[in-house]
Amino acid sequence: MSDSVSQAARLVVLVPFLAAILGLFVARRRLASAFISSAGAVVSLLAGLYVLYGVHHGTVTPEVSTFGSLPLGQLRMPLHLLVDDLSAIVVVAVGIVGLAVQLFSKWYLHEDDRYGVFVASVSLFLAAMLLVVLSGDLILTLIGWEVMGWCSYLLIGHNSRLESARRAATKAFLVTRIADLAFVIGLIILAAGPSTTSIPAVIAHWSALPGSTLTAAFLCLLCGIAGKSAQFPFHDWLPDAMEGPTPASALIHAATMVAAGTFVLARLFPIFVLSDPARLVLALITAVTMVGAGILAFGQSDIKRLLAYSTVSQIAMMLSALAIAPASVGAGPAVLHLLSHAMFKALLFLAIGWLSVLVAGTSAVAMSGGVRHHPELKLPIAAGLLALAGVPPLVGFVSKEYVLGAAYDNVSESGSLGGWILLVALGVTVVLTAAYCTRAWLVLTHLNPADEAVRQSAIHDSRAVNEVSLIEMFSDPAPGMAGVSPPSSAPPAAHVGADHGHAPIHGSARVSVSILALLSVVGGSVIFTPLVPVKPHITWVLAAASVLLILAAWLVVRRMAPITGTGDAAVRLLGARRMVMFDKGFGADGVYVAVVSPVVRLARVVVTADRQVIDAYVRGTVVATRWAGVTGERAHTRKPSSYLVWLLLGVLAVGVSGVTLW
Amino acid sequence: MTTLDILFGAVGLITAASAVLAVTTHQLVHAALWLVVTLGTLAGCYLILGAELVALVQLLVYVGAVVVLVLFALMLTRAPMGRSPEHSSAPIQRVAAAVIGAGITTLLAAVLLPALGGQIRSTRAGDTKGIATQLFGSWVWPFELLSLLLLAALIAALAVSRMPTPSAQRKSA
Amino acid sequence: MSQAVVSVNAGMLLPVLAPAVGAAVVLVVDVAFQRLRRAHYVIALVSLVVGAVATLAGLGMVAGGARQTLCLPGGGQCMYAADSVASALQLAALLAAAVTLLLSWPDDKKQSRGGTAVIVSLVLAATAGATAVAGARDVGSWLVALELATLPTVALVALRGASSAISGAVDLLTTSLVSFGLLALAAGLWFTATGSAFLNPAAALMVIHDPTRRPILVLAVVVVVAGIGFKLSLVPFHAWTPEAYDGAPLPIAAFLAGVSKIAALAALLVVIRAVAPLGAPPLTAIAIVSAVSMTLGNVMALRQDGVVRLLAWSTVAQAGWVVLPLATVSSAAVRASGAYLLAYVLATILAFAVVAALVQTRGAARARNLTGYRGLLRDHPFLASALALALLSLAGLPPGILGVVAKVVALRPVVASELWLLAVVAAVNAVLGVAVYLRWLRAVLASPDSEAKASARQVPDGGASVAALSVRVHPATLVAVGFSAIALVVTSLSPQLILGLFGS
Amino acid sequence: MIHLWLPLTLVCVLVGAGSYGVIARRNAVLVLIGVELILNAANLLFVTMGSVLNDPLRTGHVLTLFLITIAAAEMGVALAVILALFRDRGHIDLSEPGA
Amino acid sequence: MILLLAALAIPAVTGTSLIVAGRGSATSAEGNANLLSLAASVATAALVIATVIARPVVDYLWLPSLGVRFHFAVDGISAPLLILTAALSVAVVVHARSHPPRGGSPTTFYGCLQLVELGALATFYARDAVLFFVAFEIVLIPMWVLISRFGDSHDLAARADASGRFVLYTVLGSTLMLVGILALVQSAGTANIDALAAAHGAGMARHTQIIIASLLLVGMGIKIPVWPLHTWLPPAHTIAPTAGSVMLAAVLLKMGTYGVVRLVIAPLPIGFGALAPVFGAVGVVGILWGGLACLVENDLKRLIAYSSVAHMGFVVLGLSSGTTVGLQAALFANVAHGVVSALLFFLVGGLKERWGSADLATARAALREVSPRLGLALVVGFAASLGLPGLIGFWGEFLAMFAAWNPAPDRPQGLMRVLAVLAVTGTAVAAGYSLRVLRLIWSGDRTTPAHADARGGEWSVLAVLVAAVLVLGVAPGLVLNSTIKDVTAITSEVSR
Repeated sequence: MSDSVSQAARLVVLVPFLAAILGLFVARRRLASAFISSAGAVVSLLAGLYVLYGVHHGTVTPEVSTFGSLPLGQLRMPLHLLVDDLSAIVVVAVGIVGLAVQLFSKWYLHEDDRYGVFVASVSLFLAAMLLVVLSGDLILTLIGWEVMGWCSYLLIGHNSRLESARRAATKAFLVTRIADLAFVIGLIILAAGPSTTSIPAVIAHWSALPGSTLTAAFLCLLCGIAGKSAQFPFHDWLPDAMEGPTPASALIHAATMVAAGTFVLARLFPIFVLSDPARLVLALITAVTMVGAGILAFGQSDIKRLLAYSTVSQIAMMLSALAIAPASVGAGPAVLHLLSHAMFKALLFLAIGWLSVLVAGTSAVAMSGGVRHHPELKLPIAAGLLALAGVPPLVGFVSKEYVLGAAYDNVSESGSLGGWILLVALGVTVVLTAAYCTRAWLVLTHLNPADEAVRQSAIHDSRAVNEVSLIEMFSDPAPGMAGVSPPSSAPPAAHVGADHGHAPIHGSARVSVSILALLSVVGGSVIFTPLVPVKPHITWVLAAASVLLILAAWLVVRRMAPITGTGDAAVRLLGARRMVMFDKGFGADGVYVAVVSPVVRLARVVVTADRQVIDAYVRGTVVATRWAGVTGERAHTRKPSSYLVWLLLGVLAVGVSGVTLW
Repeated sequence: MTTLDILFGAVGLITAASAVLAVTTHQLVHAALWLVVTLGTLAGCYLILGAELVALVQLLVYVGAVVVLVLFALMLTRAPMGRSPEHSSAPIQRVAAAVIGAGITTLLAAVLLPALGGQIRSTRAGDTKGIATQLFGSWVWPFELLSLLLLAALIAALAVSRMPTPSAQRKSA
Repeated sequence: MSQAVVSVNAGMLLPVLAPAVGAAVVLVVDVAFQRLRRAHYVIALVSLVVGAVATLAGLGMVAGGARQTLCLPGGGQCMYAADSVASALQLAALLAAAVTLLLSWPDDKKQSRGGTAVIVSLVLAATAGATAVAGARDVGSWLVALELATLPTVALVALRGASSAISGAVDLLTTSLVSFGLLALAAGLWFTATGSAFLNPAAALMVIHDPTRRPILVLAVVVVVAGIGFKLSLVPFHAWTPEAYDGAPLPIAAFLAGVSKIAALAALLVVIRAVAPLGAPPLTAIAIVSAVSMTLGNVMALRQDGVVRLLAWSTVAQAGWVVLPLATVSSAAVRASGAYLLAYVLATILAFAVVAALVQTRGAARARNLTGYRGLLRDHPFLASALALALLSLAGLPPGILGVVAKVVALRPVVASELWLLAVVAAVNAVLGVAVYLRWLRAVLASPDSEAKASARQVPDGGASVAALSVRVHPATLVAVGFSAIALVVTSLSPQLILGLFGS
Repeated sequence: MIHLWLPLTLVCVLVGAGSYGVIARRNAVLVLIGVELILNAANLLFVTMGSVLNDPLRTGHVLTLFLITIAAAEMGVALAVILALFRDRGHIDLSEPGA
Repeated sequence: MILLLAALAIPAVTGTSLIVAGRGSATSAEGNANLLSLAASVATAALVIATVIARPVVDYLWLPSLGVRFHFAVDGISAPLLILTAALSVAVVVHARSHPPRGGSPTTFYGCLQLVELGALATFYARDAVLFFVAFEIVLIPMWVLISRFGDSHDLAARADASGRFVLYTVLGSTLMLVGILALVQSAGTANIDALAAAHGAGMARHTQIIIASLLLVGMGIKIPVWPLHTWLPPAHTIAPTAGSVMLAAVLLKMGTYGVVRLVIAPLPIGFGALAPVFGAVGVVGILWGGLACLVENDLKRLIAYSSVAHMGFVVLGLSSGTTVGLQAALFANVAHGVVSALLFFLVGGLKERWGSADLATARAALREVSPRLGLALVVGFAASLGLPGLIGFWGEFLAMFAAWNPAPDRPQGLMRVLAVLAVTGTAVAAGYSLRVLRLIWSGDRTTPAHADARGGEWSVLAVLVAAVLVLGVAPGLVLNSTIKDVTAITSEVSR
């Protein structure tokens, strides 16, 4: 039993990895790569399910060896996997989403000449995420962590013919990488203490001696997590990442990379709870992020970017659960919300992507009334939005209640500052979430004798990638790098234009969407909750309060929504001019640029110094030698008598020095 | 203060003076003649030190041969009679020469005099026979080498003087 | 009155006697038969080879125990010792002289001036002087032999007759005369200090405890260094070197760079070994002279476009390397310095030989100028490879392993006595030296350009010689090149052949 | 009986004068005169020490004889070269740069 | 034993014969020369692998009067470098089939390549300090010829300058190293590297150790190259032909770090311990310096040269930490940089031939569009060079940083931790320039001017290197397990 579970755990990671490698070899052939990638996802999902089964019935050896430990003298690096109920369930969730994405993208990208490469990198991405989830070794975590970042670079920049996509990809990778610097240092600190990288050993070692070192380590980790999970102040890469094809967005932003931070913290929760300052910091970050992102989400003129900001806000919610959950409660709520978010957000992305193909655009204007025109999408989108808004009894409701419950417990037990802040922030977020869900729903279902002209004209300015390109700061004179990319550049996924006959949706894609929809509806209380280590208690007061808040938000937005135009409440509420600011995320990108430009200036200084200062010494020696030669030639007058002077002078000098210095 | 001291002092004074004159005078022939005086008085010094044979050879070889050679050289190179300052080099170089000369003198003196200057020694009566025995006994090897050296020098001098002049070469070439 | 006749062992003196007798025989033959020209060379080569063979007997010796002759009766001190160091230097001198003669082998076309007999006999005489000074252990034969090694070279340089030759000869002459005067003075000082005519530790050890006479001995040693410095062309006694090399005919320049350097170092080593047992502290004078010579020599060589002048300046630099180990007076230093000298002589003679060969094929104007060497690898791969090997050995870079090992040998004593500053100066000069020789090597490797040939033709002298070019290199020259090239290759493969000469 | 400082001082003076002459003269022959002075200083040193030291080999005197002979030989070659120089350039001024 | 001698003899004989006797004879034809040297390199590679397995020892007296022995052997530390050298020598010859040398006769070109291989192999085999120096010198002249004769033919002056810089700079380094070696041998009383390492500097005064160590470090630091002594590297790489750049970056630079491990860290623990903080500091400066320079450098080959400076900085940092982890990291990073820089220089060499220049400022067709194979190799190469986990570049860098964070007890911990943090930021800079390059030449919408994709010899070489990057990235134990034993012997601590 236990060996077979161990084998299965190894397969979970290994199979998608191999699928990626194989996929590269057959990248040219669509069917082969489609088969390989989907098969890889299926196998790894089945293996995950077996692991889950094994974890819950029967005995497993938690530590599963991989390719042996590394000989590093006093540092032990076992490179083990860690199989327990926590990792098992998340593996399954990731597997489901991954499979759905693989199936969906076969249809979505079916006219893309780089489909093979795309699915291969998706497989690699899955492998990396599963590695993070199953990792029992900080190094394996780091590997999966960074490989995911690289894959996100490849996926976001998949359509590398678009300047906007190139820029978004680079931005995403650089921002997360810079945040990861701290992450790496944090890992080093954690590992340096017990001089091992095995996570159980690390936890055992540090739980014995909490203190400032531990806090420092977690502050570093938090920085990295904030980067990967797009928390303030690193959040701005995520909306731009919508440049990637929608399946990629569904994968990256629903179940995997952005949620990885949550999982790592959940892994380390036993020692994380020991460091109150770190938790307070996390609480502040998440509070700011969830509210800010909620507001921004409401103001987005692009539905996909709305989902992006909502992701940011939801991730903040998961992390907040970790920031406040008392040790008694544990990481359960966060993980639960992770799972539910994985489901409904993947569902939403896929559905919106589907719709965007049909209406050839993701802007609110383009999508206005889309659901009316394509009723087959009505159910999934409704389910997704309701789950997102947290309407009972959908999965979103359950998980959010657990998060709220955690906050409530914290306040009622210890009443820490972070607890209070987050309780308030969560309340606000509930309202905001409901508000932008309602807005989106109204826009999508808006029925008015819409003049097609407006829509068609509006299709094309849906994207809002910011002006100054980071890379451009690196002063590369490559062409087509103009800050504002030419208006001709089409919206995401528009190269598979709907109007020019995109293939009708495949059954597989349809199935994947409906599975996700099913899970988001019933997943909450039926499937996930039993499998997650969490005390099943729902504070009915809180539940009722949140439901009331949701209702209120719904009513308000409903009132606000105009009858004419696209039925966009935000336009009425904020005005189109302000929405431009929202689309720019209040210029967070400018801050990044401001960070980068001095670095570039420094680089110029370095190059100048390299040529003008350091190398000057080298050239200087040459000059000196030549000068010495010239002087020497002048001294050699070729007059014998002057030679005699030297000779006797030399004798004198040698004699004196010899007699005195012997 | 022995008699030898007085004698040597007198002769040595002349030697030194004439040596200085030989290197300072402005007239070539005078220089040669002062050299003769120096060498001759040096022979006197040798006598006083009791080396008759050496003194004799000094007179024969040096005064007899070398100086004659020098004079011939002066004649053959059409040396101007009378004073001609251009035999001495530029003033700076002369100053340097003076400094260096003085320097070397003091260096030698500083090394030699403290060690031996104070001593007063008896000079052996030079026995020519002993010298001859040693010269052709113990010193036979360098003596033979010396003969080879003389031969080589002779040939060299002949060849160089018989060598066609560059102007002639230029014509031939 | 002691019995005065010394014991004579002619067999042991053969390395000196053979060339000396050879010189005499050549002269006699020349007087007897006017016509002969090559016979002189044959006789000379035979005598040199005989001498060389005779040296082998002394090579088995370790540095200490020497075969001695010309000893005073009653087991007294000896005037001649053929120990391993002396024999090694003698062997090198004789072989170098042989190569020189091969290079100056008379060519059918151009009438050799001054008669070959003169050149041959003078070369032999100078060689005899060199071998004699290596074995000399008393002041008298030391002085005479040294002068015997020097005086003929003046005439040899002058004999070419060109203005440059004469001015070179004058420079050499004046410098050598003054230096000899100083050497004589130094000998006098030695005699004064030790009261002994013998240049051996026994004499030196008598002084060591006498604080007043010790400075005299020291002065004697340093003046010897200065006086011989001219012959080794150490700065500041070097100034004659470029003039003389440039003025002299190529074989004679090779002779100056080979045999007379050996003679000079041999003479120096005789004195240094005499004072070595004093356990003397590092000789600052030598250290300074060596550092300055390296630096000036390399810096000047970098600016030369004439090949011979470049070699002349490189001689100056290498002389610095030769005396570098002597800064620490010790027997190890003596061996190191000797070994380095031999490596240098071998490489530089090969270089001269190649240049001589090229003079015959490419004309003096091109062969004496760096630009004339472009495309050599393409035209004459063999000559080019030989030259490259020689240059790399001089630079001390593989494949010139001999040069590398020589560098190691020379640096070892310096490092052993922790003269860090001197060592670093030497390292810097190694770099300069590489720059010097690679400058030449680059030309050799470069692809031939037509304009170089054209320019060679424009120079009138060059034009004349190009017109008079022999299609192929003279066989004697080829033999010289091949001989020294093979020697260099073999010693590069197993440097022990040279290091071993000096015992261990 | 003689005080050694006398001959030794003379030696020093001769050497000094010789080196002065070597440097301060431009006429080649005069330079030779300077060289002769240095040589004679060496001779005097040898003779002095030879006659005061009790040396069975008579080194001092013998070497003086050698040196005198060598000097003569040198002089011969030197004058030949100087004559060649004169024939080449028409003067024997050593402070003129060589060809 | 015979294996080892043959492994050295084959390149020696082939190289010299090609250079001296090659021209004019039948081998002068491009193809024959290539075939001959290909056969030679393959045979050598086989022999090298055989020696790595059989671990023979060659030892006899070479220069009795210097006590220099002709002593060669293989151990865990040198084994990976030997294999790397042999493999890359084969690779450059194969690559040259599709990119024949220009500028001189092919025989000279291949002969010099063989001699470079000989020098590198001899250096890694050598077990006698002085012999090590001699072997160290062997590579100089062939590499100089490669640069000065077969280099970039656009600017002859630059060619002369670059080759001259290379050879002079390196000679200075190696001569200082020689002084150090002689002093070491003198004061330790043996030239046997193993004996030196075993002695751990016993009986050597502290200041002596420091002097010797500083001489050696400066000497080898030029070869590595360490920060202020690096200015010979960019021009050399820019001018050198592809084969030259590859051997230079992938093999020659390693000789420096290898020498540091062999002749400084092992025999002079105290002296090195005293100098380690400075050494590590300049290493870190190199990391940042090189990375920043890459952010604005516009010549692709120059850029990779600067990135080499940065990567060797990690090696230096690992070495200076003085722990087993640090040494392991350094040795692994050594190999890693060998593979990655070889891959990148092969790529860039090919691109430069296609483009006519390596200038990033001119608009090119996006590799991803016109030549996916080159594009793939480029992506892998730069991902590895930014230290992406799971690729070969990661392990060395991460472990070096870890080692710097908790160094050996005699190191100043505070300083070393600061260095570690700075090194981490260096990885971000690496990400910056890697993505910059990818964005400039890999992705994009231009498809003109189109050029041929890699195929044949070029593609096979690239593919093998990419595979190596992946395999060693996933299974670093292959190298680490080979080195651990001797490394533990050096740091003399029990590896748990």
